[in-house]
Amino acid sequence: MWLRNNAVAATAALAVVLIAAAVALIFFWVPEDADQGFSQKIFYFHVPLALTAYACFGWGALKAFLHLWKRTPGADLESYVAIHLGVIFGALTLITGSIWARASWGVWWSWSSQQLVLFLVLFLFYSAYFMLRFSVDPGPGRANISAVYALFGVVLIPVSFLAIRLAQDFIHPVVFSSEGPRMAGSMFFTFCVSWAAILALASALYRIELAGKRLDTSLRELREALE
Amino acid sequence: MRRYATDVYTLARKDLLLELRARNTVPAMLLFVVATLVVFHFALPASSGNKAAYGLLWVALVFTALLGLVRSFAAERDQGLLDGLVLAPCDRSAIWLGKALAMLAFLILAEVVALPAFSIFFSGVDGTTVAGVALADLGICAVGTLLAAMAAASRARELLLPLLFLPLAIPIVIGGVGASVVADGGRYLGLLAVYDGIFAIICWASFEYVVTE
Amino acid sequence: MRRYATDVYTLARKDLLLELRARNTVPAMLLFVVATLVVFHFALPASSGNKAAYGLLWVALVFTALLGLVRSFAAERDQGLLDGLVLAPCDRSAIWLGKALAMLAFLILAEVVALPAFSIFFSGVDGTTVAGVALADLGICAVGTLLAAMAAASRARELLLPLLFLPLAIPIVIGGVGASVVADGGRYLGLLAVYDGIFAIICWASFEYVVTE
Amino acid sequence: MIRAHGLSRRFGAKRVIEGLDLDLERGDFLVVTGANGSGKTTLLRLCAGLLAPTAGELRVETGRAGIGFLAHEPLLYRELTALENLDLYGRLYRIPEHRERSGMLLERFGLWRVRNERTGSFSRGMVQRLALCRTLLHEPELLLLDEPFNALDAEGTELLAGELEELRPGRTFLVATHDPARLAGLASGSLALA
Amino acid sequence: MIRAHGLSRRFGAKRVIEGLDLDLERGDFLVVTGANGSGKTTLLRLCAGLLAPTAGELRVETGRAGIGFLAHEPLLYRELTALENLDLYGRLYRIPEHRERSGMLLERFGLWRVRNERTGSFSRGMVQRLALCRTLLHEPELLLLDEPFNALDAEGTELLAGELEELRPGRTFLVATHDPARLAGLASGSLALA
Ligand code: HEM
Ligand SMILES: Nc1ncnc2c1ncn2[C@@H]1O[C@H](COP(=O)(O)OP(=O)(O)OP(=O)(O)O)[C@@H](O)[C@H]1O
Ligand SMILES: Nc1ncnc2c1ncn2[C@@H]1O[C@H](COP(=O)(O)OP(=O)(O)OP(=O)(O)O)[C@@H](O)[C@H]1O
Ligand SMILES: [Mg+2]
Ligand SMILES: [Mg+2]
Repeated sequence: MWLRNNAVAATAALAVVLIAAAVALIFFWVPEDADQGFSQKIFYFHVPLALTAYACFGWGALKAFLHLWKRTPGADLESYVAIHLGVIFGALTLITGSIWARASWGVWWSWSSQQLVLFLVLFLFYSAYFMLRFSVDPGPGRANISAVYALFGVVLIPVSFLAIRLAQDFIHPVVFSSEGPRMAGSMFFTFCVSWAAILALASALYRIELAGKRLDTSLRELREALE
Repeated sequence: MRRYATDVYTLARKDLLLELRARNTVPAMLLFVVATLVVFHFALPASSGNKAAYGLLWVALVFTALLGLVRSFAAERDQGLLDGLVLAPCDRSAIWLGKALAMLAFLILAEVVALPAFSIFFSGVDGTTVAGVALADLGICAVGTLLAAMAAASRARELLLPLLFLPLAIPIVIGGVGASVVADGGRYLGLLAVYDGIFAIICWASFEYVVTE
Repeated sequence: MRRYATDVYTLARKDLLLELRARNTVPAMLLFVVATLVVFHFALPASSGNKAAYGLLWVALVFTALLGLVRSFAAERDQGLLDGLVLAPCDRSAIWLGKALAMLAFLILAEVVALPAFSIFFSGVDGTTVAGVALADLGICAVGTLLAAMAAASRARELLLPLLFLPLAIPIVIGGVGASVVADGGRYLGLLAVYDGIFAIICWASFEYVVTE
Repeated sequence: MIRAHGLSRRFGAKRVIEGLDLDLERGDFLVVTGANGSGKTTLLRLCAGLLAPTAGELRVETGRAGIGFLAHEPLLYRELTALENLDLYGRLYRIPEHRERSGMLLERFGLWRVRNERTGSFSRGMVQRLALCRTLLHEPELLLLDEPFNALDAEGTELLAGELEELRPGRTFLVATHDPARLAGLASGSLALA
Repeated sequence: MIRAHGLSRRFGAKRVIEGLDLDLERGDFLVVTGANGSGKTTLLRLCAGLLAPTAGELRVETGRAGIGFLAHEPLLYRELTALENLDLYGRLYRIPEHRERSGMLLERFGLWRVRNERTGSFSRGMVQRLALCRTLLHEPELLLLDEPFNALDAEGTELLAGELEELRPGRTFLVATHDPARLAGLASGSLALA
């Protein structure tokens, strides 16, 4: 009961705890990487961020689908918020990634890695989502258009990845290959914890922003009612 | 089924007729293609190999298409005519398909000019390239038309479409360039085909929501 | 004289307002440029040299210019607004100048984003290139605006717009590309400058006859 | 024919139609009046399915083929001739003998002479007449007419009044207008928006 | 104010206005009537200088600054707000206190409330009202009004009638309309085109 009422607070708390745990594990427990040394630790942020970004995009697309299919009220707003978060986490991925690139490749950005470029493409795609959304008058029409565009996103991601796999690139490492993670158990555990932490953070932010948006819409209604 | 086909035909024919009257799409596309070829003629001395030439060709094609797409819903938008089509009892996806086909016609027209010119000035275009272009056209028109409808509903219009379209066009560019540059372009043709298939389906399924509330 | 200036300013400001009204143009430009660069990246194998890259740069510029021109008189044409401007007591050439300046602002904005990005990702742009771009912008805006006005002014003339633009645009492109790729671009810059001068005057003088009967 | 319950539509924060209840039987002729900006067009667009309600429910008991909507915009292609426009709609609505009906309507609304001229060159009244042809082409059972008499000359007004008279039986009308007096004879009810 | 002699205008082969003689003194109020497509708009556009005669001569004794033309199209930018539109024209016509006049006119025509909304979102009547504001903004001495009452509600019609009443003295009017009765009180003459 308490949980349902204070879902926001609960997830927020969970996120804090997990993040603390993850940081502790990363910096005090997990052994340093053999060849990359300290800089490899950014891996525990970088990859979870990236995967969480994907998760957000997926969630946004799901909500979009619900809006189109079932007309679920509020689904449009939820989809928007999810994609918004996705873009934020995507930006963080780009940043951590390029920091790591600076550390281990010596350059901030490498066009030679299709992985990077394609992530950039997705990032562009979802930035355009905002352009679209903010240049259409609010209303049912905008909700539909945004939703359709969001659906395009989840289709674009796999297609793009197919494209990269064709144009194989070598620089950007592939850890999660078909025969499971190629890394030490301790590393994998830490990775999982930090991923859980980031996910928790994402969902907390998601709920908070939603609550906020809902609040000020209802406030506006109130103000109008009073006038 | 036949009804659907006739609707699509009617709508596409209407667009071709309009273009014949007002001519505000094809000439712009042709102009752009020619201009780009001229640019290449200067920018590509014999030294730089086919690869670069093919790359430029693909850039030219994508942007030419974009230039055409920008205008594709102009008539409907300016006069609120989309309402008229949306009110008609035919399936809304037919509107999309009709536009896409008309667009395809324009694009092919532009390429009928561009490819021979290209093969004269630079390097002959082989079968796979042509196949790649054909497949790419399908994808471009399918996706582009839907995005153009979105852009038409927005206030940014012409400016918005490139933003929406280019990220989605990347796989096409990869596939197309690959098909024409790499020795065995088969894989890339496959990629293009897959792209066309998937996006054609979701465009077909989702267009209705773009034009209705 | 001052009145003329204020008229031009008013009209240009109106266009920029329309530009900025619906959307946040600057981020849009940024997105557009980056997206274009990504497309280029996939189109152009790393091997191919600067010149090819310059070719792409110019393709992009021509595209942006055309995109701008297609929409430059869109608002006026759709709603017969040219009448409103023609009726106003200000000198008609001010309408042309205002539009051209707005166009120029639009282009320059795009290039201010594009050139640095280009020089980062591909190869540094030297002085002559910048000069070439600048001169080309002037020419494109001057001529393009006039022709766009023809399109907006009456249907009969619309057919001519792109057909005219073709021969008129090619020298600009040649001049610009030449300036940036050829060793001593000076001659080309000269060509561009002359071109701009002549056509600016012609357009300025002839605009009135385009928009009135 | 049309059932609305608590129908509301807003544009952004602006409430245009608020909690409207409407019940239109087949054969009714409802005249919608109201000041400029009171929501007549919005109501008609809602009924036509061009706008979605932001709240409340709206049921229209006829397919799109049964609706004839005369909007503020003529919904005609300027580049096409009168005949080509009607032909387009005739095909889209799958009217069996649309050619004949086009000819008949053009003649009836006095446009036969100009059937092969670009609609873009028409005068305002001629455009309105052609828009009326377009609306009646497929013999709709539900007619949504937004200021149908707009821009018509005296003769055109007569013409349209007669036409409505003729169509009246068995069909349902929702007509927005600024002088209801002209429709007094036909109206079975009226709705004043504020 | 306006002198026309053997004024003719064709579009292609089509003769719209043929050998029209017109002599309008300052202070006259000419009501132009005629069926749809009879050439009212064409005549007004000729007088405004938007069309050139194909034959005959036409002299209008006032500069462009002195002409106020209300056309079929509102001549407003959809993307701009009401205020921005008036501001634009105010500057182009170099009206000394155009801000104040804009405010006054918006208030008078009941658009003050929506002065900062995009004109594109206006209802038809609101657009017509704003177009009237635009026409009167620079206090023209020659007013060319093409169906000024079009799309106005009862209140708007009152409003405009009163406005014309007020402007009448010293100004010259050329008004095309489909019900001259409404202008009977003001008209000093009438011209029926066929
Ligand atoms: C701006 C630069 C970078 C970006 C945008 C980027 C982006 C991404 C993305 C989107 C993922 C998740 C997708 C996937 O798992 O395939 C990922 C995973 C990963 N990245 Fe990066 N990355 C960047 C730089 C780097 C660098 C410099 C390294 C290390 C040298 C690195 C190491 C990894 C690893 C190990 C993974 C997990 C591998 C896998 O999932 O198969 N990344 N990166
Ligand atoms: N797309 C839109 N965006 C924002 N506001 C709108 C939109 N469409 C209409 N409105 C507003 O809704 C209100 C009603 O408009 P509507 O066109 O329904 O009025 P109307 O009764 O048809 O008026 P008129 O008699 O002038 O035609 C107006 O205030 C208008 O500003
Ligand atoms: N640009 C044009 N090209 C060809 N014909 C035209 C053009 N403009 C007007 N016409 C023709 O001139 C005739 C008169 O048009 P006009 O608009 O002056 O009529 P009107 O008296 O204003 O009619 P309404 O009462 O419907 O407004 C019409 O037959 C129309 O087809
Ligand atoms: Mg209305
Ligand atoms: Mg008229």
